[in-house]
Amino acid sequence: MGQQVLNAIFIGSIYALFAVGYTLVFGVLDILNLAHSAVFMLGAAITYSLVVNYHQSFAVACVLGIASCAVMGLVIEYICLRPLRRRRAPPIAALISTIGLALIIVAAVEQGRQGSIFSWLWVDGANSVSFPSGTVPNPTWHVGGLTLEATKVAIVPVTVALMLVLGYFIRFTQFGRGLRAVAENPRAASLMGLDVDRMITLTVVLSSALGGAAGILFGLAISDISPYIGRDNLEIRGLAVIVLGGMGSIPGAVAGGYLLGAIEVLALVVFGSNVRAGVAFAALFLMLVLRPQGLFGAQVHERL
Amino acid sequence: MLLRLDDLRRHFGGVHAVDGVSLEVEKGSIHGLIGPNGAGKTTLVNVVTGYVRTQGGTAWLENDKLTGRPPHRIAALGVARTFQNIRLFGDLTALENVMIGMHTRLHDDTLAQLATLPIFRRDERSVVNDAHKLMETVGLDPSEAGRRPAGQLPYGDQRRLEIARALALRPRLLILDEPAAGMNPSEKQGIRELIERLNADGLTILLIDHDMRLVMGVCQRVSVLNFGRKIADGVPQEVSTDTVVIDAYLGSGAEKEAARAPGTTELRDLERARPALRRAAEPEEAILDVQDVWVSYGAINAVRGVSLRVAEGEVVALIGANGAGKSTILNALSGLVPIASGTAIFDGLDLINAKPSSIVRRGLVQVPEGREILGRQTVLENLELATWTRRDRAAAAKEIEAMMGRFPILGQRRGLRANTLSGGERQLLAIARGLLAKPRLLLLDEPSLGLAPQMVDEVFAAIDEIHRGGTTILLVEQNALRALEIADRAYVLETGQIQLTGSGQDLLHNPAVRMAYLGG
Amino acid sequence: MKRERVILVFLAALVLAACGTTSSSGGGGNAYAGKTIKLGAILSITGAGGVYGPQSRDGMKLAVDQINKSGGVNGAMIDLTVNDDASLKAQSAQLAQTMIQQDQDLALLGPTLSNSAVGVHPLAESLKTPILAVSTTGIHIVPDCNYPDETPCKYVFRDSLGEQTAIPDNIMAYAQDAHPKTGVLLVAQDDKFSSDGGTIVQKTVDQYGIQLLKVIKFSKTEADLSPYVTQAVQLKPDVIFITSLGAIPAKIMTEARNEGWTGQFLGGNGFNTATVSKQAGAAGKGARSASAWYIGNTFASNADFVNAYRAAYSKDPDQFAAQGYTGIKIIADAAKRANLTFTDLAGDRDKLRAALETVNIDTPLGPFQFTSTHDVKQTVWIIQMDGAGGFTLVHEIKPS
Amino acid sequence: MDFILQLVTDPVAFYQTHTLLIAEIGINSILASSMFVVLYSGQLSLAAPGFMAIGAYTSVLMGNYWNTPFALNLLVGILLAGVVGVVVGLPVLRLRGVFLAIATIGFIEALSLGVILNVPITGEGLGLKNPDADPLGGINIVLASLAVIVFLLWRLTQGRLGHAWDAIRQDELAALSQGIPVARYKMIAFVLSAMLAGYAGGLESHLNFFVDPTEYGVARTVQVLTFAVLGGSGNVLGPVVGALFLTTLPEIVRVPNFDYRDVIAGAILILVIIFRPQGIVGRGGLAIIRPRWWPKSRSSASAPG
Repeated sequence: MGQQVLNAIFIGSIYALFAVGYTLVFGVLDILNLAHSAVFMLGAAITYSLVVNYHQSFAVACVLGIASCAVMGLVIEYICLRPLRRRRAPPIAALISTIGLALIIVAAVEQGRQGSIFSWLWVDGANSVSFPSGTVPNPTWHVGGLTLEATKVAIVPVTVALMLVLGYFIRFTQFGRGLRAVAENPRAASLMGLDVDRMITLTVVLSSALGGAAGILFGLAISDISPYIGRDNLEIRGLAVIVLGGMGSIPGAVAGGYLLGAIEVLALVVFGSNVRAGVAFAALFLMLVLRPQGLFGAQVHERL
Repeated sequence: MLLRLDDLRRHFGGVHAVDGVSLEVEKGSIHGLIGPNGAGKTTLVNVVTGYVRTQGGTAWLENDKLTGRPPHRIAALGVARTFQNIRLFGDLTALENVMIGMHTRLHDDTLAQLATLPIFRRDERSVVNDAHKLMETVGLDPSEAGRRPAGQLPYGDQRRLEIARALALRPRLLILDEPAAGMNPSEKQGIRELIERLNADGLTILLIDHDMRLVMGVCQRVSVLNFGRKIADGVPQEVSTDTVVIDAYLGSGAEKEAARAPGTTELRDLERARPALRRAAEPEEAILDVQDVWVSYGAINAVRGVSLRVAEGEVVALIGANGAGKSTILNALSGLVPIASGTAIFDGLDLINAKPSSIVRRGLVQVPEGREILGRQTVLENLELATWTRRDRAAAAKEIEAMMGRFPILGQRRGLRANTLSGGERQLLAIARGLLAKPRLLLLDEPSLGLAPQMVDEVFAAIDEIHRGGTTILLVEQNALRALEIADRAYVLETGQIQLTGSGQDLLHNPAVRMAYLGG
Repeated sequence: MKRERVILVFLAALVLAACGTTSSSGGGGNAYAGKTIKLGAILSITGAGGVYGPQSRDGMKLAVDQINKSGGVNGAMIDLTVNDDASLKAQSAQLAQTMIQQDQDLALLGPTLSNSAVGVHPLAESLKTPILAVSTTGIHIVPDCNYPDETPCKYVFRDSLGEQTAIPDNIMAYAQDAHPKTGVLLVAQDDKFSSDGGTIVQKTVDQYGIQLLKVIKFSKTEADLSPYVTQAVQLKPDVIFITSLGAIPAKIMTEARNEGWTGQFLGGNGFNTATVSKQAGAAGKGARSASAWYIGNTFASNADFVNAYRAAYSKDPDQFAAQGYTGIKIIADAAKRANLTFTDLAGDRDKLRAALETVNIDTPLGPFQFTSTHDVKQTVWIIQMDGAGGFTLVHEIKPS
Repeated sequence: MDFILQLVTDPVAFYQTHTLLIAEIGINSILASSMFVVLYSGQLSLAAPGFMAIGAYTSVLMGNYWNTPFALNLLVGILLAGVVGVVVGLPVLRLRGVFLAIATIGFIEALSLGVILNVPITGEGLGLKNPDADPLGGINIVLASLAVIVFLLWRLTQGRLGHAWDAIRQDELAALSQGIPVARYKMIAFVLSAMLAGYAGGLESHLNFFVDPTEYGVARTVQVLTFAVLGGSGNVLGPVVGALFLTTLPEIVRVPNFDYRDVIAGAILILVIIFRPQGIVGRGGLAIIRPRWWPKSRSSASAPG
């Protein structure tokens, strides 16, 4: 049981990390950036390539990996989002453009094998790989029947720290205020001298960088890096998390992450493994029906 | 009695929006409902029409109990309403909007449609005819306006269209929530005539509006709300002279507003009241120089070749009917809507290619229409955002304090979320925010829109003070009289073009202007 | 384009056939010379199946090159078209139709994934076109390709070792070595491949006296498998059966070892790629599976293949490359003996399928024959991960 | 490339040798129109695959166990989908926008992972074989029913109900003020969409020998949503065009030994949506023939002045 609690916390952290990026963009733009899962994967993939194929130190690889995800954030903004904003497209249009980009990113990694035009990016094709042991020291302790693996244990403080920093950033810094202003009313914000486009760009870049970081941590702790980790394993759960927590709310995303982790493990322990996933989604369903605004979302009622 | 409200109650959290209101609306009458912003008028309407559940008391439409019924049932019972902030089906054509209004009257044609039987065609034809008639009753041209998407109609027409849509229900009671908001006197005159005509055909109307001339002019009875309670109820004369009402709502300047009707000596007093010296001619050196600017929304040219100049230290008013393009000009200057052609230079900055943010940095600041404040953030945060461009935070903080001194009400509310403020307070916040951006030229868009008379006085006092503080002001205002009173010069805009220009005085005197915009 | 080429070939064939008939003394001559044997492969190059498709393709292309360089099939060149079904069963079936009806391929290979195969094979059967499965290992592939309809499919063959053989052999071998008492089965319930394997494990274990303590089902989309592994480990089984493929086996092994479990991993074809062994690393050491092919085999037909493959692609082949390569060799052999007419496609397809039943050649997989049910009849190699991304041979089980 | 070439040079042969592809286009179009119904009534419901699964499993199971005629199986599947639609609709329909979307995703995942994979009769993870399938013969019924469905939906949008949906989509509160029973009409749309999806599912199961439990998940729902959005959901034809475009796209960009189809497909997706944000087919039908005064988009339709 104790081990299961730990498992819940670990996976919860991963969910939270992944979801924060989502929720950040949604909070500001009311847009679901479906390329986020691809960026998440890209962060892990690039870092792996740098370590294994380009023989960089893990630290360097991380920095470069996150940096390239930030750049990918720029791509998302300039190719998928801004043109649609300019054309005053309905938010749902951005769904399509980001799906398109995700398709491209995943395909690029998936087709990255020896002799292909993407071999510089990735050489293991659709295969799943893991960081060679020793990439980072990964001692494992056994305490009172519990297994504590360094890379997993580390995720928790990292997550919490990141969230606190981000929370402070949004709540108290000038930039954070600007962000919230843009989130609430871009028109009014621009009339107060805020450069809305710049704000949005920064948001998407920040969110993508976070996504990349999450991907790296995932690759380390779960020892599974493949073109599909974002899309297959986290995309939908990420959505579930930000809804559970309340769309656009960062503490919400964190709480939602841990909540989903708990629900899933609880479902496993109580109902048995084979219905676990089903139960988790049923819980999500109920959660929405009972409290549509999510844990931290504010009740929204229209003014007539 | 057509409508009978019996001790209705509704509170949101601690706020008693409607606190035991009872009133009766005579069948076939026009009943006015007035009160300061946030007095609970709209909430009351929402309770009656079922949008907000009542927490006590009952509402009767003749023998039908309204309370406890869902909105669409109440509508089907014959209670039609319009909305304070227009809610049309923007993508649908005006005609389609009206046709949807007839929903409850049409028999279900689904099967006929599926089988494509000719029945529905006959049906459709009659529906379309009805819709045409309704649009004509409210003074819209079905063949022209009918084909355009409701969202692209001029503001005034949208208000009329909403009324037509409501009429499509064949209602027993029509509730109009600020139908004349943001209209100039001549348009208001039109609405007034429309209301009277509908009433003459036997329709009972509950009218909510801030315009005393309208309310006092058309209503047989008037009820006054304040803090969710009814503080007065009677024929217009009694109410308008009721001291409680005057203190709570009308305020000092308002009796003249209320009394100002054709043939009063008001204007002459006014001239005596102010110094005769005015600069009329367009200034040589202008801080803002706009030449032959065109702006278009999709297919419509909202602004067609406008040229205007504003010199340092002036107050310049832009007046004109709604849809004349006043706000569009301001938004174009602020860089929110693209300028199709022409030149617009502010203090050497080419406004056509500049980003909104850099325009603000240069000192051209707009206080937008519709109080675009950030409701989810506190008053203080709103003000802090206004100092966004500043490097020196400490100095900014000082100025914010100063600003709160200048508008004490904001000081008291500093910790509150902005969306808890009343309409007037929001407007003051918007203005304060504008000022904190260190404007060299302040664009004010409809500062008195939807405000109770008392508030209007306060806001204009503030504007006057700002001007005396040396800030140049470009003012867009549907309350043309108030605007001209404080303006050095004014431009009269019609359908996107400048028709007249001159000193505030000249325009006050100009019979054409008075006819069109001063309702006298 | 393709169509026109087909028509040309067709006309040419007619002319030649005419000549053949006129010159009675010709004694048949060589109807193959200068002809083209059109083969089509449906493989998953993109999508989840992309783990296997590309290897199969490399193996096939290698075989085609070798055959065509060494004079082709009685002088006829093999023209292989590989089409990617994006791991989608719908695209797979559509491709099958167009390749059979439009491209007029003589025979098909593939598809890569089982859940595509169950759609494609019955289709090929109904269109009377031989199709050879080169990577599908599930149940009901052959002979009852249209299960639950029991009638055996005449046109469907398989050269990939079915889990039905592999898993029981693997369990049997380990049972004889170590006599395990208890086991836990981990199966990805939303993955046909894994579920097939799971069913087989459940059917097999008790005949070797292994008690299945628990069947733990999970979704292949699970990010973190720890909770399941924890559950499994806490039962302290002697054996953990893993029937999944892709990243899952390695993730389970790593986690289980981390949690201090020291028992034996037994699996199926999902283990048989170097990537899995590499991803599992030390945690995978000793994990056993029954493989259709072992890279270390030194008999000529394998050694040559491995060398040729390394030369061509400068990387090691894997089981799927070997099976793809073998697939082409098998069809070539059958085509050689089928004395095709190149004029009547339907007839040729029938001849080819008949010839396929009697294939008997040496392949990288070992001496190769089809069983009466068109399944592979070959030696099974029990291999185990060496903990360093490779495999070592433990047993070899000759076909009964 | 061969693909296009043959389509123009030899359409007959093309049709004969691509019946499976064309049939799939038809199925996807029906799915897309089921998505259209909910979108048109202002509900971002992603439940379609769930109802597909119900339709598919019902009809195949009935066929396998009771050997009942296909038509009957289809019908039962549709009805069952409708019933489930009501049950699911009651709680979720008060949700708006993305919240409804996620709730419906919760539904389909719970259905496929929680139920289908754990009820023995469905064959669980092994999937369900349908030996009676008729891949090559199924196309006619598909195309016929597609035509009928599109026509009926078009009629529906012309009538009282359609206008009400139109109103609800644009402003529920205003619709209420006109006496439109919003809740009931949303429910009608939801159930109708469910039945269409169930029908598509039943048909599809008849075209392939195998019902794959993993095909009724989120990936499918995203695909269907893409059909509707890319095609344009303001007009009945939009989603159908979207389905046609996206289903053929992989074949159009198919080049032998070219492994980067998804890269191209993704790029095309982005380009199309950027240049036609409202979808390939605008609200008033094909955008090319759209009258000048027609609204460009909801947001741009703001009152000047």
